[in-house]
Amino acid sequence: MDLNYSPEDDAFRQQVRDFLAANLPPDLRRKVRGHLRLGKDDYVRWHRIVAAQGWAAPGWPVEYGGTGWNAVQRHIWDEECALAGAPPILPFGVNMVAPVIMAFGSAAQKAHFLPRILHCDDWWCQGYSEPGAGSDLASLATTAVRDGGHYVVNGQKTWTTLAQHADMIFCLVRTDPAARKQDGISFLLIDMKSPGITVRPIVMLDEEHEVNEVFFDNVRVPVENLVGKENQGWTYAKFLLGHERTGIAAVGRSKRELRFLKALALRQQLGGRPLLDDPVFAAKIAQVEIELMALEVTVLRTIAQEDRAPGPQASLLKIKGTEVQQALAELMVEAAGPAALPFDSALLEGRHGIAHDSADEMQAAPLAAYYFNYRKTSIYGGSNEIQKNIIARMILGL
Amino acid sequence: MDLNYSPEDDAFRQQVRDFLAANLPPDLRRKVRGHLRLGKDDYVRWHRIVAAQGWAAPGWPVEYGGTGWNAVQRHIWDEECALAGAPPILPFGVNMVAPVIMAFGSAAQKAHFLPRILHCDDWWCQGYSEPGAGSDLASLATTAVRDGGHYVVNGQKTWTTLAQHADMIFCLVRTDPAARKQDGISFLLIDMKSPGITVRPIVMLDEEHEVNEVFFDNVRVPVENLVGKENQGWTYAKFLLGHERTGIAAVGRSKRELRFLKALALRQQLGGRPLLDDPVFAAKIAQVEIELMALEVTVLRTIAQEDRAPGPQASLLKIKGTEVQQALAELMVEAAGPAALPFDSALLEGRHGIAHDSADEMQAAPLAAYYFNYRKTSIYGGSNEIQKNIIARMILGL
Amino acid sequence: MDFEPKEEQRQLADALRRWIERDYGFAARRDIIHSPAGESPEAWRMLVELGLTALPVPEAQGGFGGGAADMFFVMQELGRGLVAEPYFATVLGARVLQLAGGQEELLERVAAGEVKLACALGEAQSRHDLADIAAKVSGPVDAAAVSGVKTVVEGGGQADMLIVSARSHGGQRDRDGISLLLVDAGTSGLVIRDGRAIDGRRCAGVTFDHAPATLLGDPGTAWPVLEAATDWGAALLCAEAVGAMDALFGATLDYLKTRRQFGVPIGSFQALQHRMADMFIHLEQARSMAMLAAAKADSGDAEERRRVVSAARVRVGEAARFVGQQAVQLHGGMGITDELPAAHWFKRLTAIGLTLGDVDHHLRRFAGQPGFRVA
Amino acid sequence: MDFEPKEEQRQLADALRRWIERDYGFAARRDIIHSPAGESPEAWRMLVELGLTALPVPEAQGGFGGGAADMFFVMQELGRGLVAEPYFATVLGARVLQLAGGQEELLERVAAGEVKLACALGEAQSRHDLADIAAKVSGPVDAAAVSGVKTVVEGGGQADMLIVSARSHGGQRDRDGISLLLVDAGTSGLVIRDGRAIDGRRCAGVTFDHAPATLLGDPGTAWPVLEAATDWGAALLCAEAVGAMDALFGATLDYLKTRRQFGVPIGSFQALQHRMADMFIHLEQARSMAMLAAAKADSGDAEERRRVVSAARVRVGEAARFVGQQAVQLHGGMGITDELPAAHWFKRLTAIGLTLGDVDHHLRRFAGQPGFRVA
Repeated sequence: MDLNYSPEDDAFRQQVRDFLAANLPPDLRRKVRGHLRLGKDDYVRWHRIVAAQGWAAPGWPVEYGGTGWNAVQRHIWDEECALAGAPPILPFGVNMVAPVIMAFGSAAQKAHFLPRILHCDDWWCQGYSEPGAGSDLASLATTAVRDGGHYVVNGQKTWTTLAQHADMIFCLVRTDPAARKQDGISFLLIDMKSPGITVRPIVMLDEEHEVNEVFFDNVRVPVENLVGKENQGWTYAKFLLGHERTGIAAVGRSKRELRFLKALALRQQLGGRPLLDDPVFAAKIAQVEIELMALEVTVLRTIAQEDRAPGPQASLLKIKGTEVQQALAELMVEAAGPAALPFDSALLEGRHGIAHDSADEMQAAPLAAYYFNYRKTSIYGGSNEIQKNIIARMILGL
Repeated sequence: MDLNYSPEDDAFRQQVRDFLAANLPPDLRRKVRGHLRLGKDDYVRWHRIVAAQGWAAPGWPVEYGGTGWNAVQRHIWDEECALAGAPPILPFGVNMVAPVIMAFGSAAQKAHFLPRILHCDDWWCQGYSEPGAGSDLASLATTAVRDGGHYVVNGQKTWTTLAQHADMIFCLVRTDPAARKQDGISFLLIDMKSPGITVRPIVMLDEEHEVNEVFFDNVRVPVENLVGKENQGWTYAKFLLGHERTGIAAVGRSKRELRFLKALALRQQLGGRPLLDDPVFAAKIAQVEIELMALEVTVLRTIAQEDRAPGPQASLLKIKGTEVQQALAELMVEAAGPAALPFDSALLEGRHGIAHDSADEMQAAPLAAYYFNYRKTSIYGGSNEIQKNIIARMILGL
Repeated sequence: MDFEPKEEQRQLADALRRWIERDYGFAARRDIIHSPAGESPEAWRMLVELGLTALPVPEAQGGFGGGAADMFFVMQELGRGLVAEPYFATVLGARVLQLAGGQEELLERVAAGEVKLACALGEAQSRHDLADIAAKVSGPVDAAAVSGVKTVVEGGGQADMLIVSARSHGGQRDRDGISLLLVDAGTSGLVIRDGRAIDGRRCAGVTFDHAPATLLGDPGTAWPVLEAATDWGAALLCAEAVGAMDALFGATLDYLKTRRQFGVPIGSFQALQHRMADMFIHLEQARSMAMLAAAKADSGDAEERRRVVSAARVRVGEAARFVGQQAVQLHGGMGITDELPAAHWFKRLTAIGLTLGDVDHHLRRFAGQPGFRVA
Repeated sequence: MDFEPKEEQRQLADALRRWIERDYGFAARRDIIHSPAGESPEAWRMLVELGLTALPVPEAQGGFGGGAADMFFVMQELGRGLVAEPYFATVLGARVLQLAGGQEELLERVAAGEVKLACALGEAQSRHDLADIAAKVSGPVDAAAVSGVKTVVEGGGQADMLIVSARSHGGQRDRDGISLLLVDAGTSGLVIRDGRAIDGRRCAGVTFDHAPATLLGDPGTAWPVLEAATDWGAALLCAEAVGAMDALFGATLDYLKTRRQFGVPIGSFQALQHRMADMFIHLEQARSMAMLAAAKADSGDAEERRRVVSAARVRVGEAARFVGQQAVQLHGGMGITDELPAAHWFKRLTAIGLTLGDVDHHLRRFAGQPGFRVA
């Protein structure tokens, strides 16, 4: 048992820090740290900076543009990016559709799509959920009917994150309505500019336009855009679910938010002393900090099984990771107190709407929206209830 | 909306207090308040004092020896007895078998058993649970086969509280093995001195002999001891479940324990000040106190529906009542700290085994056993999980 | 003992609910809270017509002299209906006026619905401690002026008159030295920055720069009035929260019965059933405490009032957090869209939890009462 | 980074587990803890034979020089097997001796299993604050004596030598002025009241009345040693708790798969499945922290050691409470009988939670480290 990073790991971490110090634009860092909203340009700009360094897809095999880092190095990279306040590299291209294309796609698909994903030439979104198929994903109803060299797609996807920016969508569609529900599903890549696609915004409780409904009305998709074999899509989707998921614990991001929370609680006062010195509030922060320490070790234990997929263990990381994130967001609102009440959407979008009286007010204004937004984390990506079902069945054998 | 007791209620409360001040023996009060164990004599002595006053069965109709009190008065009586540290009047006779006998029993049964219950001439115990029939009570397997003027009973009951003292047991037994499981059950009254009955102690985690297994080996029970009709026992058992259950919230007892906890936390020190002044510990006590305040109002709301049976609402009272009781017990152990570690069974039984250094040590010594013992409360009487099933089904319609 | 509404309480609540269902539905409310004004003159007129502005005002000033128990049933309906008009700000102000005395004419106009009030009590540094006041009173008693910055003033941009707390003397967190003053919203020396709050209501930052003001009571002695009035307001918020929770719980129960996954209603899953049972228990315990707070909020026994109101805020706040978060969770993705009322009840419950003291504030206050240490 | 035991760690743990399964099963243990002595000479002999008393002792004193990480795997097995012998008391004493220095010969005898130790640190008023010491040192440095009353001394009645904390100077809760002393259990001026503890182990009250004692280190300077040794002990208790939880969780899982009600295994009920998932998460998070504590418990960086050990005690303590209570609950009536091991793991976990600081104590200590306030 040895819980220390190696000297090589430490050196690597320093290299990452140097890169971030030199290359992360201060305006992006400020937005991320201040809980403001990122626009398409923000994501793309950062992705391309990282891609220019050759680090945009650390999890990929080297031949496709991966970095050759081991699991600990990938963890260090993720952690340092999050700590520095870098925007995330969105997962839909790099971590979701790319591994499926690599494993099951045609040579042409690999040659065309993978470099474009690596360099963020295409913005991808994920077409899985439907109004009637949420937790029960396999009951999806969007159909794709073969018509010569095309599939004709009809139906509706929902909760499609940032589809309003997307060039491409990867979809699970039903190609065999007669088969058992998991068996008739195919995996299609669809150009978002195709005629017949309509994107309708879903405004969320924080009034952000983050997700969408995507409607397909006789959308013609070339058969070349089928990944792998027809009716095998469920297998590919499940392959993806078992893939790299320690990142879901978001330890680095939560460490950054913990720092924000403590800084806030040092500025806020209770009885003339910093709120952080109040024994009751300090105990709450300490409890989350300790949970996060434990989670970090649990992540490292998972990683230490070097390159074995974490499998159902990922459910634990997802549950705890989201619980910690939600607890931090909630404590920020609590620390801000009434100052969290005003809702300033202009500020959230990076504009200056209302004249704020102080920097403190500006720091407090986004927090309630952030708290509301983060309620999604225990719902998306397989709700935490579904994750518990998975633990009970796959790990405990119940 | 008016949440105050009436002047009549207040006068009644004073009358009860006067009775308790004059009649509750100090040694019993000391045992109850100090979390020591009560023996058979303790229960019987107090029951007979109360019976002499005519108050042993406030819930009974006046013609059988009830008091004619309304629901609020019965609540005041229960609360004041608990606050004063009176031993409980055990429910098995007065509150469990008696109402069934009154509603469904023969004239002879009423004439014989009810006065004996009222005056504690018979000690009753309850023969419901079996090793294979806990939450799923209706799957019970103890059989009663008619043989002339007798039933011959074979099988086993378990978790039989204080059966070692019992003169009588009321049992659910299977009289028709062919019927649907709820339909073949009968309600029998059995003399514990009958040949063929063996009582085996089950020692609990606090090393108390509180419950038992009761074995029936060809026990002959006169048919006169069948209550109501053969194979209708399940109906009678359910009738009992719907009966008076606001007492299950144990508000009075928890108020007494809250006082004990505060007194303990005033004596215990943290950093040179009373533990009760520590903000973190004070917040925990305050939270339980507030939960108890809320529970008391919830009980009063239930009672205010004067003499309507609380029905599934009782499940809420059972869950919250036991949660509050368990939280108080746990906080006592926490307040006592290491002083709760020694286990002194002689002291618990009212003898003086080890020489204790101080009154504080003697107050702390029973607390861990009390905490362990009270884990039962969320298990017995229909586990809290079963109560939630009842709420979901009966109140919420899920 | 009686936990049911009296006949006139029931009638008023029913009338209010019918109006909300007819004219203040989800879509109508959405238009109002996204309008530039952020409030609806028609809705206000209706609240006045129903007698709601007159309800808590003494009969001598043309009101109905209703107590907190009467307000309980009104606030419950307003919470259920997510009514976003500046009603609470106005009646809280009326309560201050009544307790402080000497503004009978103004109270009459409030009762008649002619004047809206707002209470400018909090400051940037004060969080939940309303005695933490940096704003200052200057000038002679009969020509006072107020200077300072008040933050998060509910309805501050909609009010005709502001009630302001400011310091006549003493240190920044002293209870001695606090004054309450009345300031005309149209007066000089006043800058009001109106904005939306997270629950769709309006709140404002208000800067006072030697704004002419009328003292309510003797200078520096207002703490007991301020505390009693905000306790009364806190009890009303408990009632509103119970109404909101009740409606949110009902909507969630409906959702569980209709939403199907894996071929069955999701309400058939035991884990969700038990969650609903837990929410039900929270709701009933919160309802009990909100009733108790309503019964004691205008009590003359200040310690008993403080104890019960703070206990209710704690218990209702805990329930609001649990019921709110879990209702959203059980709604799945639908729970976190702006398109269903669920999220709006959740946001209102969150906002209530940040108004007039959070759970920790009231837990500390409860444990700080002298009676708490008596075993 | 490596979370697996080294080969020799694994071998020792395996040997220990095999012995427990063979000779220290549930029935055998029951006889031992209910025997008048409360311990088993045969069991002790076996622990010595396996090298457990030598494990934490430096090689120079005939030990194996094992660190907290080595002890982790041993303590985990002892927790799993509910071994009630006074082993922890002895190795905690050995850690004190090692850190204090100057008792090499005695350490050799401890390593050889010839001497059992106990640490008399707590007093009636001190609760979890081991600096709260009323016991006094008197006499010259080379002929010291101790007077005072120590409570809840684990293994105090079984030990050959007692290590006692007492005050040479300073106020009752000062960290300055604390001394550690060695007292022969057979010496004059000593009254030991041996009794059972709630987990079946032995603990004693010990009264010292001018008992002859040997100072460990300079008078009044022992706090750093006392704190470092008890942190090391606290890390060991985390490992033991994880072993106990692991076993209790496994037993509960088996019970859910075999116990049938309503015609199905009760493990098929989703509410119970989710409870088990929650327990699993607690267990894994606790295991992570126990490992981290083992890695840092003998660290030279005292603040890092304090921070990590207290964090581990908090997280393991919370897990122990949840897993313990829920395991008992899920066992139903069977969980609260003396007849199944479930209740015994629960009781041991409860006792661990009261030893060397409870969750709140360590939470306060964690938040009190200077680094906690650095954002």
